[in-house]
Amino acid sequence: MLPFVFEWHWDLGHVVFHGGLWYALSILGIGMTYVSVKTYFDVKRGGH
Amino acid sequence: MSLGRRGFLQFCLGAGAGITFSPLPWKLMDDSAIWTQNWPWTPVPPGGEVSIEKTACTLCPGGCGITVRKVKDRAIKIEGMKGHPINDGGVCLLGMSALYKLYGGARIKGPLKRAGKRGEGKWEQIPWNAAIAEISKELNQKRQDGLSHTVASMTGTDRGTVSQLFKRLLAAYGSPNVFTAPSLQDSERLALKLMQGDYASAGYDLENARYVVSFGASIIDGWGSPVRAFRAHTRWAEKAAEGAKLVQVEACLSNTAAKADTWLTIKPGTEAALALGLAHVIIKEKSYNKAFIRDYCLGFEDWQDSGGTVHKGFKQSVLKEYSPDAVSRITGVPADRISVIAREFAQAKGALAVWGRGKGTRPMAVHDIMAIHALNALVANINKPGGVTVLPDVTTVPWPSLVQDDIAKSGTKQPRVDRAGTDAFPLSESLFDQLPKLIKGGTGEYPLSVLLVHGANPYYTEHDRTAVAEALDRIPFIVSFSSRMDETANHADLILPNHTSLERYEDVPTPISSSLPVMSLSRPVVSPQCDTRHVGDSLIAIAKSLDGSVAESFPWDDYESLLKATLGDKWSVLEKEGYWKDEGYTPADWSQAFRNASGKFEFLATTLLAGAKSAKDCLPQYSRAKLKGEEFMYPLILIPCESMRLADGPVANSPLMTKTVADTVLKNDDLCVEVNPKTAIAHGLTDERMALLSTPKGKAKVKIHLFDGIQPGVVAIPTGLGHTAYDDYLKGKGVNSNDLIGMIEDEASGLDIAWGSRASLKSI
Amino acid sequence: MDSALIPKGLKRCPFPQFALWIGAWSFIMLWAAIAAVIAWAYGLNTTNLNDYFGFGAWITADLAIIALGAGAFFTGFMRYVLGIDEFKNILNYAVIIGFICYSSALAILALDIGQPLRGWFIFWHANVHSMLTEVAFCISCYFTVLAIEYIPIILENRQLDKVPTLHAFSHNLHHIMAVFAATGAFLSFFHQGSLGGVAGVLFGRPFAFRVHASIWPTTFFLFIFSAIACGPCFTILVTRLTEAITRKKLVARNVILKLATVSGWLLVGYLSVKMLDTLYWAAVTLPKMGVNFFDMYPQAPFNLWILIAELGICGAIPAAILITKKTRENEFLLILAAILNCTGICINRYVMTVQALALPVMPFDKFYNYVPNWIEWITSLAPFAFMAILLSLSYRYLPIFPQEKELNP
Amino acid sequence: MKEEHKEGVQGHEGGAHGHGEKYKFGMVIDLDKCTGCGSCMVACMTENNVPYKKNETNKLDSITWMRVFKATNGKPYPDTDICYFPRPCMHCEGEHGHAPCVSVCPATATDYNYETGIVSQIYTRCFGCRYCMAACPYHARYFNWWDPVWPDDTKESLSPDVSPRMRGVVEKCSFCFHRFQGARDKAYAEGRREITENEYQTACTQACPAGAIVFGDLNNPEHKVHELKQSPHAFRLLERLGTNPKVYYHSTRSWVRRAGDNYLTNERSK
Repeated sequence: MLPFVFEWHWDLGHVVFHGGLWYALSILGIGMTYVSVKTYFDVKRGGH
Repeated sequence: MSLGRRGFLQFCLGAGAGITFSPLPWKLMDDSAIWTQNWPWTPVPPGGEVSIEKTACTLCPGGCGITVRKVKDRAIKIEGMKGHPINDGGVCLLGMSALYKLYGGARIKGPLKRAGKRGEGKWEQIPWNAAIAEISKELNQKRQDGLSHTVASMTGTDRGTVSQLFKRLLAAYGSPNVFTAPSLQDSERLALKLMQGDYASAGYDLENARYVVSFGASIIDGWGSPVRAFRAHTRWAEKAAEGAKLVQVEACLSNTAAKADTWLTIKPGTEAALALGLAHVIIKEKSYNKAFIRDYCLGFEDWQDSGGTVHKGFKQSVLKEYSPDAVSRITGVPADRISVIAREFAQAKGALAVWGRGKGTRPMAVHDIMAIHALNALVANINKPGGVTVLPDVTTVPWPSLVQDDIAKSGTKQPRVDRAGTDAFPLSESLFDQLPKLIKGGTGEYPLSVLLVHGANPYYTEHDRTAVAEALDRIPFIVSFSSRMDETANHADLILPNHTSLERYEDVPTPISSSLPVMSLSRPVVSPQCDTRHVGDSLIAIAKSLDGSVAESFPWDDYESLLKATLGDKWSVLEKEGYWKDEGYTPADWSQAFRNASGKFEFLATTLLAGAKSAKDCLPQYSRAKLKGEEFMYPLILIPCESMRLADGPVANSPLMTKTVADTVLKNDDLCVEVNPKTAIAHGLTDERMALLSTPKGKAKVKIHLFDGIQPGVVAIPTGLGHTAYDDYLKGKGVNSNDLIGMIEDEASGLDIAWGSRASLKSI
Repeated sequence: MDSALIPKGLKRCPFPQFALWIGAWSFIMLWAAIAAVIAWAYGLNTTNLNDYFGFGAWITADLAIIALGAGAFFTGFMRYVLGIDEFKNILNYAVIIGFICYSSALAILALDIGQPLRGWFIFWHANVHSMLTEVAFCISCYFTVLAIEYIPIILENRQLDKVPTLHAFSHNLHHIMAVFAATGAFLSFFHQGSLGGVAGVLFGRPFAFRVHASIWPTTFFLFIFSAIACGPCFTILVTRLTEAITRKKLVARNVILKLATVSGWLLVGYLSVKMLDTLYWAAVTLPKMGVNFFDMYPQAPFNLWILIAELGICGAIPAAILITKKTRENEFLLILAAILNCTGICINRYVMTVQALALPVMPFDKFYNYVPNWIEWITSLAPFAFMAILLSLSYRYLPIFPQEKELNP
Repeated sequence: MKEEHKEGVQGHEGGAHGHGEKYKFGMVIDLDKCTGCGSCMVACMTENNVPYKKNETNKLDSITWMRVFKATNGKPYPDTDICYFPRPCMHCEGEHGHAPCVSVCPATATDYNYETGIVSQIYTRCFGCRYCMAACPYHARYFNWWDPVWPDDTKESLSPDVSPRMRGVVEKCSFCFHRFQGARDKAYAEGRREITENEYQTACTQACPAGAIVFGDLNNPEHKVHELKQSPHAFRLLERLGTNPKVYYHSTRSWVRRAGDNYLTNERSK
């Protein structure tokens, strides 16, 4: 999966596959980060 | 400050998150995966310097040259020796199994003395000198008691220096009772003695034969020298376009029958009748070799005895009794097919008639062989390329003459306990199969007191095994030289374990059925793995420990020096090449070939005339075998079915060999017998279901395997299974076919010529 | 005893009764756990799998569970992407069911591989050309989505909701849930499809092999289609079963019926495509390989009846019931149709894996049969116990049915 | 992850697509010569450290890289005929190396080597999903259901050239790839870039007492297989599936040739 594996070589399949995979993972990651950060500020603003 | 619940929870969450995002889980995951790749219980074979050693295989009489690949001092692979005249690089699965015999289970690791009851498997380990002392005490005692003749030996073969050593030991000691395991060679030698005057086995120039009629010989199922036979078959396949043909005469579709150009299905046991039927057609159509018959044969035409009575010769007897129609009635082979095959046989160049049912290890009726061999004589394919010849042996340096004191002299003069060579069976040399009858029946002969067994496993390999076991159990002292715990070793009183085939020297004489004199040398390729001793060394040590003049006949220090001395100038060639062959050998001319008193090929066995009831008995003929049991009780015919994948002789299967056995032969511990679907319908049998197989000799639970390639009414039982000894990889698997097949005695030779039995199958 | 945790205003059974109920299911879980430990410790020789049936009960269970769990993503898809608002009333439950299905599937997958400790090699050494790799990635990602979707449901617990951080977190998650749901749907389409692809690409297996549309065999699309056709039915079944056990109305009838209608029409669509695919396979694909259609259905249990059961009894019949208003509104027929629908898809997953392998391809090869042993059975059935436990816990402590109060005055 | 490639790595030299197809190793098995003796199976198992169990009669969990199948013509006595099909791994080329098993392996544990045409198996990478076994119509792939056990001192006879496999992974015939490596190393050491026909032969080929198996470079006109595969009596197993196997069979009997593939009821075989 990662380019340092010795039989690695690029082809179209990788582009499609990794494109889809990282697209999905990024959305999940960005979404969760957004929620966490926003929660942090919300709570802070809510005043404790 | 005390840690509150909230604080604790926070701590735990923090710790959890910390660990999760630390490298630790990843490291653990990686480590565990690496661990699975290096599980300590999965062996890692150590490397080292690789060497290739030349030796010869001694596991069957095939005599193949092999090479052993070694890594440091470990033998790791057996391969065929390139350029060897017998196998030229090929190797069979039994040959490759020598590694298992070397390292595997059931090895006897040192001398053993029986501790429990016979066959119980309880042993006491004793040192070698004690073991030798044990046996010499026993033997000296018998000599003192004047019972030296009650000591017997049994070897797997009578060829080669080791079996000659046994013979010599008994001769020097004072006993005539040297037995060899019964084999096709016993009857073959008799037939060739009668017809050609040579007490020798047959050699076939298979490679150059172009029209082979095999009377039940499973040429590619392990017959003769198996790898050589395979290679010959391959030659035929390659020459098929030029008309090379194989005709297989057999009741079931063996691998040989399947590969043959013609499969002649025949009623089991009637092969000789078919041979005579073919002879009938050849004679009637006068297509036999007239010059050969006229100049070099005896007994073909009618003849007159000294009393003036005219007797029928082979010609008239065959013409009268074996017309295709008559033979068709006996054999079930259509008459027109008999004529066709006979014509093809007579016209072919290199037409060869071959005998020896299955692997050709069991004796046959002498008259059957004579009938088949008569075909070779009709086409004069004797001592010719593509023909039959006598097995040529390699000359060796004779041993110093035997020294016999009075005890030895009088002992060896006693009649043999099996009556071989006596008036009962004047021409036979060894009739082990007579023993059960004689020992049990107590027919006035003396009982045996000691039996030395080497290279044979009579507790497993003999027909009517229960009777054999009973008879052998009466011998008070049995010594086994086996290197593995086989059935016979298991019943022995003392075991002096031999080195395995890869740990010892041994001469390998011309392989069975070879037409070229070849000698190979089996050599120790690894040092002995256990506390074992070469059987030759054991025999020399025993001889030297015996009273009287016995030791004088054994001037050698050890077996190796004996072998060197015996092989003479061939030793250096054998050491270098692994084999020696007589390049310039050609079989003798017809004028020299026949060593009968008449100097001719005898259709009429003159040797037999004196003792024969009628002159007819001296001609090749077919007589119906008397199978025990009533037809209504045992409506089926049981025949053994031999296969390369199952070793059924004194050397047993290795686990890898057994692994190749189909699940239609062995399923779990159940043995499958082959029956035709028609037989199944007639007898209410179902495929893959259990049934009770009964014969007059025994009963066994077997699994039914329906197979179209077997004659209706016939049941084929695989041989080579049903061991009660060895290790868990073999013991208790299947049924021993020898338990079910009783002995049939050949009147001419006294040999057991059973090829099957009456039987019944009932679904259970 | 645990009343502080139970959502306000909802009635739940006494704790001992609940404990007994959970205990009973835990017993099955324990049993399955023992089976799993045996399989892991001693290897797969403890199962009845073999070289001819490398895929057996476990893969069938996996594929079936994932198909049945498709209700989660598809309901989410309909709610958030298509904006069909009624489904918010069943979405929570659908998500939890989906979560259970996917976690069970992952657990069974971990059992089914010979070297579980190396299972992650599928990610590390991924072969992107393998359908199974696609499956692994999509399932793992989608499982993450399901977990994210499950979090706010958990955080709605009375006690947890009191924590301001968690409350805020939950609120914010809700806010962008549509994004996650859409991503989840995208992932789900792919992994349902790639599961189909797993069978369809096997060009050495005439039974499974299907003609390819671009890089995907038709089974890729058929599996997506069949999953979304049966997923909602499974959600209906579980909901109705929950209602029966709790003796309460939890979801309004119109929601259920709407879901049934959607399921019915999807099933009609799926069946028509599936029929076309089967015809093409029988008339073109198989003959090219030298195989007669009827050779593919040689003997029980793999005779023509299995095809009739899959497409007829468990296909056409439930489809007809679900799309007809009158029959759909009959409670008995609705449940029957849902059961048949789910069964049909399970049969489909079974034949595409087990039958595909059972049929010998070499003409001289033999037909063998395979029956799972207890280890395979118990671990394949354990998801039901897991489902019972997790659904019970969720139902008891989380306000998962928005309509519960209004339906049970 | 260093350890992971310690052993069992096969066939990755020049592995990238499109690199020169140097060799295309394959076999021609003459079924008219094959006697069904099983020596090839034993030769293979000893060469490649294939383990054995006490009971190997369940052929569905018995590892035999080379397995000799028995086919019958289905006719009643006495027109019955049988033929043996020794079946190693076919090392399918598919279309451009798209072997049925290679493309499905999720962990790249099996690979098509474009230099030799050999389909490799990396035991230490395989995690035992058995998808490749599902993909192979020849049943050439075997799973290690058990830990391998060698009784008594039989471990002594294991070859260091082939690593014994742990439980839970798939294995199969490698065309004795370690022999190719050995031959190539020797050739390189002697300054040669090519290996000769005799230098690289599989264990089964070498052992076959009937000389029924011929092994060599299918692309090399000087190798025997090159000519043999062109015989009108040569065929391959299940050719119609498009697996493009590199093992050819030869038989003069038409029913045997027909038994090598599937045909519609009234279809004529090739």
